[in-house]
Amino acid sequence: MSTLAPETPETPETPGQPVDVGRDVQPLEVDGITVRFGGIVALDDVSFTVRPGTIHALIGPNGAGKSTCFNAITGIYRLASGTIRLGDTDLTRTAAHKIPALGIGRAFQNLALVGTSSVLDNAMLGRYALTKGGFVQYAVRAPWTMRQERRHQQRAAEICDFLGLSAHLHKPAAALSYGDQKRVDIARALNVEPTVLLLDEPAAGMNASETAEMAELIHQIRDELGISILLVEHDMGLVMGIADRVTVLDFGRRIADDVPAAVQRDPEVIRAYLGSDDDESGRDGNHDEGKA
Amino acid sequence: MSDLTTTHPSADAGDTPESTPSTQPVTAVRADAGRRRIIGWALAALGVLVVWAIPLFVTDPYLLVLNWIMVGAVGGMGLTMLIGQAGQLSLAHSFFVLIGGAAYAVLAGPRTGDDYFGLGLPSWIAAILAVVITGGVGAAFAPISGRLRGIYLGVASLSLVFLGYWLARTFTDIFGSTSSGRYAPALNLFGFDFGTNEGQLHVLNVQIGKDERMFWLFAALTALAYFVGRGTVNGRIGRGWRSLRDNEAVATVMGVPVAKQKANAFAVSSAYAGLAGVMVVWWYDGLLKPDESVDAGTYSTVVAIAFLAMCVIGGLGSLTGVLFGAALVFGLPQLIPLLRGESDLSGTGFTPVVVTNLLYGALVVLIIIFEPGGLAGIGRRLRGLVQRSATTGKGTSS
Amino acid sequence: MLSINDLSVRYGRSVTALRGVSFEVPDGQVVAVLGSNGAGKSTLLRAISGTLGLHGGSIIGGSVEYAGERLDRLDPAGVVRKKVLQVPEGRQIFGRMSVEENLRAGGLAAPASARDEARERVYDLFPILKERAGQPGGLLSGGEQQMLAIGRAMMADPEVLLLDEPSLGLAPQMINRIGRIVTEINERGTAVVLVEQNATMALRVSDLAVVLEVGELALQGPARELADSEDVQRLYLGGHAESEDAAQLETQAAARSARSRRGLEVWRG
Amino acid sequence: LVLTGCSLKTPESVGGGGGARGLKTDVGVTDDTITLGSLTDTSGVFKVLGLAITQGSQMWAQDVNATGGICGRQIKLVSADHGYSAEKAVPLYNQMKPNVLGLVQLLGSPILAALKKPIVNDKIAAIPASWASDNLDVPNVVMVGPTYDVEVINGLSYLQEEGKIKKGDTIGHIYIDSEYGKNGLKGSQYYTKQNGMRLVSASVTSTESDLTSAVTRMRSSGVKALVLTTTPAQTGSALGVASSQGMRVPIFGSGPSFTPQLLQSPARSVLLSGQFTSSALQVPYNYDKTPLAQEISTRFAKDQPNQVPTYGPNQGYANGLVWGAILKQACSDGDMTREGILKAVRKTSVDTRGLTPPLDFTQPGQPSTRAGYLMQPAAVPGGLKVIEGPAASDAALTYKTPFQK
Amino acid sequence: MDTLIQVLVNGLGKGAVFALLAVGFVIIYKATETVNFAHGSIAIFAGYIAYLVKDASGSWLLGAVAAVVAGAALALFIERVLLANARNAHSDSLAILTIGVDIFVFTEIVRRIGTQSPPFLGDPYDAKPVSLFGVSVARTFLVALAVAIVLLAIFFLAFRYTTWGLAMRAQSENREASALMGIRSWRVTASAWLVGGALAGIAVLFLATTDIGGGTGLLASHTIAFAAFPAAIIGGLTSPGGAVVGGLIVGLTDALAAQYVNLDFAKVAVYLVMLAVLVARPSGLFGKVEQLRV
Ligand SMILES: Nc1ncnc2c1ncn2[C@@H]1O[C@H](COP(=O)(O)OP(=O)(O)OP(=O)(O)O)[C@@H](O)[C@H]1O
Ligand SMILES: Nc1ncnc2c1ncn2[C@@H]1O[C@H](COP(=O)(O)OP(=O)(O)OP(=O)(O)O)[C@@H](O)[C@H]1O
Ligand SMILES: CC(C)C[C@H](N)C(=O)O
Ligand SMILES: [Mg+2]
Ligand SMILES: [Mg+2]
Repeated sequence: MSTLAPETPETPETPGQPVDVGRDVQPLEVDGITVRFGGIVALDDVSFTVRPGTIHALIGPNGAGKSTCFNAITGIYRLASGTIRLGDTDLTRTAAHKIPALGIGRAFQNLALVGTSSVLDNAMLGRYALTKGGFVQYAVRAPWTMRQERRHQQRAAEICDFLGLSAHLHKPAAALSYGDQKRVDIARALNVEPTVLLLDEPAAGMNASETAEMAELIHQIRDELGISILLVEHDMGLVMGIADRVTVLDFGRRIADDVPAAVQRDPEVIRAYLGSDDDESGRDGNHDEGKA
Repeated sequence: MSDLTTTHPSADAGDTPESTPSTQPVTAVRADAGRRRIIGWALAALGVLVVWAIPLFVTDPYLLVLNWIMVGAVGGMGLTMLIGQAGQLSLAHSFFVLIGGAAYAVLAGPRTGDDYFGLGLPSWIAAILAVVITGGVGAAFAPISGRLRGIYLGVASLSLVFLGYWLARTFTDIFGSTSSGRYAPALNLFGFDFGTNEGQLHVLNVQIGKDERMFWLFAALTALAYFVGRGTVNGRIGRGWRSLRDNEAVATVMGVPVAKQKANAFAVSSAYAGLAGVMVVWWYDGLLKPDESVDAGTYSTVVAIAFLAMCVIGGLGSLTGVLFGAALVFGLPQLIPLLRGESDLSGTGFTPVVVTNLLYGALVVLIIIFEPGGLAGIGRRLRGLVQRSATTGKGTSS
Repeated sequence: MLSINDLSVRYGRSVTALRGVSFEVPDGQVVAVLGSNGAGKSTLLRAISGTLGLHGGSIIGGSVEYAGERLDRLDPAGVVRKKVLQVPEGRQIFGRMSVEENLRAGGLAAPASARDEARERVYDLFPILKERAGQPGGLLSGGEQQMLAIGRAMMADPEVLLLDEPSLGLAPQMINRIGRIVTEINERGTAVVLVEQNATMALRVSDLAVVLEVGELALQGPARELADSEDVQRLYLGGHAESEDAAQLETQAAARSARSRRGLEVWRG
Repeated sequence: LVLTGCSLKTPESVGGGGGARGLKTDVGVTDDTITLGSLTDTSGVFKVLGLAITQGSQMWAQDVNATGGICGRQIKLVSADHGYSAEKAVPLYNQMKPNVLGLVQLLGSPILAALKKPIVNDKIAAIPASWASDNLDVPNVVMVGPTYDVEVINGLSYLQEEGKIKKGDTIGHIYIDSEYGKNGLKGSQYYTKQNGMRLVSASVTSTESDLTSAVTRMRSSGVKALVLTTTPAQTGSALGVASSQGMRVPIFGSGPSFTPQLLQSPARSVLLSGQFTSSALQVPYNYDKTPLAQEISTRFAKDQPNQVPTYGPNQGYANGLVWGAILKQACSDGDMTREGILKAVRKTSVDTRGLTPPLDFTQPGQPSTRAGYLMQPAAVPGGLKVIEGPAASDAALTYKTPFQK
Repeated sequence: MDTLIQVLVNGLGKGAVFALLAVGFVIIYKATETVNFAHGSIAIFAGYIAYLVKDASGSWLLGAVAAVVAGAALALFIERVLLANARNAHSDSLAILTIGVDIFVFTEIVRRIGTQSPPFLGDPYDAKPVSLFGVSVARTFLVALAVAIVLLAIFFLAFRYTTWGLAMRAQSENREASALMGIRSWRVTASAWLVGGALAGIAVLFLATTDIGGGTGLLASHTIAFAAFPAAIIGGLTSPGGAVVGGLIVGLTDALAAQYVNLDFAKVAVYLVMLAVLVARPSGLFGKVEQLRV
């Protein structure tokens, strides 16, 4: 991805205009969800909707409940109340391991790869729900399982290539640098062939130019696959640059839900999150505010 | 591109153009896949030849040792998958070996015996069913094993060995008496009896008696176990196991039904142990005899730990490694007494068994110190060495 | 004064991660270390704190001296006793121990008398940690874990603090606070070596800065000067240089990389 | 094929069918040597016994060879140590098999169990170092001395004769749940039933070394005498517990339940108090009424000054004498093949020169003798003194062993 | 009633010895995450040295001191010389390493004892019953109980009022981070092994008796030490206090089941109790269930 290529520049699509690639992408509706851990209310009656084909950012201070929200959507945490729907399907009534098959793919905040397995194998894990066959079929190597493996590995390789990982395909994931491991994680999420992709701080630990690249990548995923993306990120340059809509959480409560420009100006958001006292936030892209 | 550069590709974006992959078609197939396949087939062919030839050259006592190693290897493969791939520590393997043996003895055992319960099924059906039944028993433990992790699971599963020990001496009509055991027939495959020295089957002037037949049978079963294991580990199921081993939440998010696959792994591992159990019975000429004590004997805690040692020494999760592990853990203690001659009668002497145990203990320590990843690591390193020397060779020659 | 003299580091047998790096951290000053992923920033800190060995690395040349003593000859605990303390990359909190216990572990090297006060200071800076005091560290959110990692280091009251990407995963507002905390720590007389991807913040709070490129020292000088240098602006300050030009540059770079990437089509079974 | 010639394997060495003097031989017998094997334990839990028996047999071989051998052939003994592990014993047996005519010692119940089918198939005669009457079903098992059940019957008869137990009493029996213990239990079951006594029994596993709970159980059942078919370690524990719980009843332990090493343990005083009686199939170490035993003891003390003396060498020597008698029989039958040996067994009676009671192997399914020596621990080398015997009780004579025809 | 008292005393006494072993086992596990399969061997080694010293000096007390020193020394050797040199090994591998040590040490000691009577080490109390509430009970159990109570109390005070416990947990969880806290990891692990070994050395003074070890004296201690596993697990590996409770539960279960059910069943009973505990509390009575998050 660091290379120069054919001189046919195609301008990226402008945000907010999802491309129709003929996919049946359903809206993801988070409706009044509450999550508690003992005394901690990690999410308190939070609602928002990720419209099909949009990039929807979920931001908020540390510990606001963003990752918890992802955990709720993917069925890892039980809700105290509220519902999460993907189109007509109630995700809260669906067994957690059946959720990816409905089209929810997720990349994690902390790297959670199988370090000893190859990059390709890690990516293939994303295709678990798309493939079939149990112990017996694989044990006897039923021909269809072998064909299935080949077909899906091909696709997994394409996705890895898309993320610039093709040189690492057969290396153990742990041997990759932090940034590349984050890309493998995203590749795995894409391999779920999601209609809604959840990304938890994809640009953490990346420098300015890498972050810009990540922004581009997210854009391209949305444009080319036509899917929705729910993005958690602290890099405001990235968020404000590519999000179609932004939901802001603070202490588990939703304090804003609007287009980026409006959110950026929301005094509550500035107070709770962006920081108003000075601008040491560096590359967070708060272009509006000059240096204090 | 060399692996050695410390530069992150994006560090100098736009400054130093690198060779672009975009002209080549994307493929999941390794560049050296063709060569690997050829080497694989060549090795397999060589393996078949070697296996075919071994009984013609190796004498009975050593064949028996090899057979015993294969018993260990088959059981060990199951355990190494369970621990190394699915992340569930089990010290119950010797229990499942016992269950496999007992199931076989009951299913294949004569219906007429007064002392022992038998169903008189054809031996090959009995063997298959025994494996399936043992897998089922493993699955039945899943509700407990699924709740536990790590050492807690390990010691909890150890209780199965105690349970098995108690069951065996309580239900002697199934397991045979602890003193004389019970007998089950050898495998008889469409009239070919694997347990007989009769008949004049000769290959290259060597009479193919029961030990030779058993060697081929065991080699075939080991190959089968390996084949099945590879298919499982390399495919979808193995991928699911590895993911739940490393992080159950991640596995769930990727669509792996965690509880089910954990149970599945336990069942598969138990089924392997079950097959090993059937092989134990065959190895003992059809004898199934429960142990006299829980910490010494064929199905004891010592063996449960030995299976674990085998897997770790081989490299946890490695199906090939466990072969070496089995050779060391099951083979060495049988081999050394065969090599050393007369006993020392002083009572404090270094008899073959003493030497064996000392050597075995020391070897285990040394292997872990010098090859903490197990013997599979040595193999990997050797392969790396070969590859590196191949590439450097290429580099200098060009 | 902490001085790094002609330091070279290798991982395993072949990966040389640092080559002949030399610079000094005067007492009571903040030195920013910049560099892209894999440049060797973390390696540098590990070499100072003596933890290279735990990563399979070793110093193959040069030395690290602090107050006239060779740190590279000490084990990590020995370095800590010299009051040189590192906050490692990737948080590395004790996940199974409670927040409170994590902090206590951080204070093990400090005099017992100072511990209570230090803890109160940490709780002041990060009130959320006080709320979560009894919770296992591993259950904190990513940012909270980062705060805990920093707070834990503050418990030891060091003379030299080595911070490896303290802003990772922190909200913008919290990044501001980290900047302030660095300054505050520094004002108490502690020298700080600050490794940061967030160069804007780093350069502002530091007195001096060094830039590592692929294991070698590329630039070195007063932070203000470096901040104005064109190279640094382009590479590390990203679009945040005050010029419109730079922002455009960035977009172009992104567009370029997008072109080089093959597209991805929808999977149709 | 090229390989044909170089196969390493030759079928079992079949000694020429009709050797000198028209003697039929097969495996393990050449014109000048007869090879016998012993599969024993010289490093595991039964090493004390295994070592001693092996050494006794070797003395026998030396003596025989010094006087010209048997059937004009020298006796060669080969032995292998299996450390009381069946897994190790099986390959060792297979290694030994092509070279030996028979086994002068086969120690260990699990090993006997694992090898019983092979020795039957290979037509090998073997003297086991275990005495369960359940193994008398095949002629291959040549058992020297009374079986465990018979031994216990003799012991209980003695106690009754001495007036220590009587009709209506409760007898306790602690046994290892193994061939050894269970066969002993058959004896006490028989005896108590015949004599109107009640039996309470408790099984222990062979590696259990603390019998506290079993003894406590016996005590609370009010037993009047206690029978032990246990390991020596367990005997030590049982005696210790009995004394610490103030239990003063007579205790009878089968032969294998005692070893002189116990006299160095804290159980010494109980052992020497006369509360404990044991029995054995052979005379004790250095027995003054058997010159041969004294000679064996002298040689043993010289050869192995560091070993604790036991009656084991006597037993090993007696095993040798039995094999000697069988070989002589086979020799005179003109058939020293393995099959010939099995036939010869059934024609053999042996006088072991005072080491054991006279032995008679002609009765299929029956022990070679029903008489034993009753002994008590004593502070002498070997740790035992004979108090009665060799004698067979009436009850023992009328008892029908499992495979008795 | 007499029987019950006896059973209870026996169970508690044995349980106390198990507790000594289990606490050592847990300490080692906490410090190094290593399942020490060589715990029995450490005990038997300590006992053997004690026997040699006792024999040579004629003094039981010297022997007892030697047992403690020897147990600590062997444990230290295992940690410093063997485990420390296998630094990159996973804790599973280290556990297997201890199996190797166990086999080696046990084999060698059994070989050395040869055909001699296995040593007994309980001279002052072994086979010397006392009368308690009119019931004759073995003195060994009472002494063991008393010694265990005193030692474990000292141990707990040390654990609670020093930073040792904290340092131990920190370094077992993350070696790099704890090194950066100034914790000298090797000191912590070495001290844990040292204490574990010393406790095993004390335990063997009770194991190698006729009252507990039975007739094989010292040789039995290896097998009996196995009971430290369920004891430690029942307590939950995180707390030494749990190990004490676990030890007592194992001792009592064993004694009661052997007495009132069946001797065969007693061994299984211990494990069944453990299973029941684990089903209800997957990390033992006092252990915390490890929570994970992503
Ligand atoms: N499993 C859990 N048990 C207890 N508390 C938890 C758990 N998961 C999260 N929390 C708490 O809930 C709150 C929200 O956590 P969450 O991880 O969702 O934050 P976040 O918004 O993702 O923050 P960050 O930006 O720092 O990652 C935090 O205070 C955290 O401590
Ligand atoms: N444990 C290790 N073993 C082998 N190589 C390593 C190891 N750690 C780092 N490296 C290599 O050393 C080089 C420098 O790595 P280092 O972690 O110091 O980079 P960094 O500047 O901290 O980067 P980042 O911004 O990603 O944290 C990289 O090429 C990396 O691949
Ligand atoms: C000497 C005997 C007690 C041996 C016993 N038959 C066994 O091998 O188990
Ligand atoms: Mg988060
Ligand atoms: Mg770094």
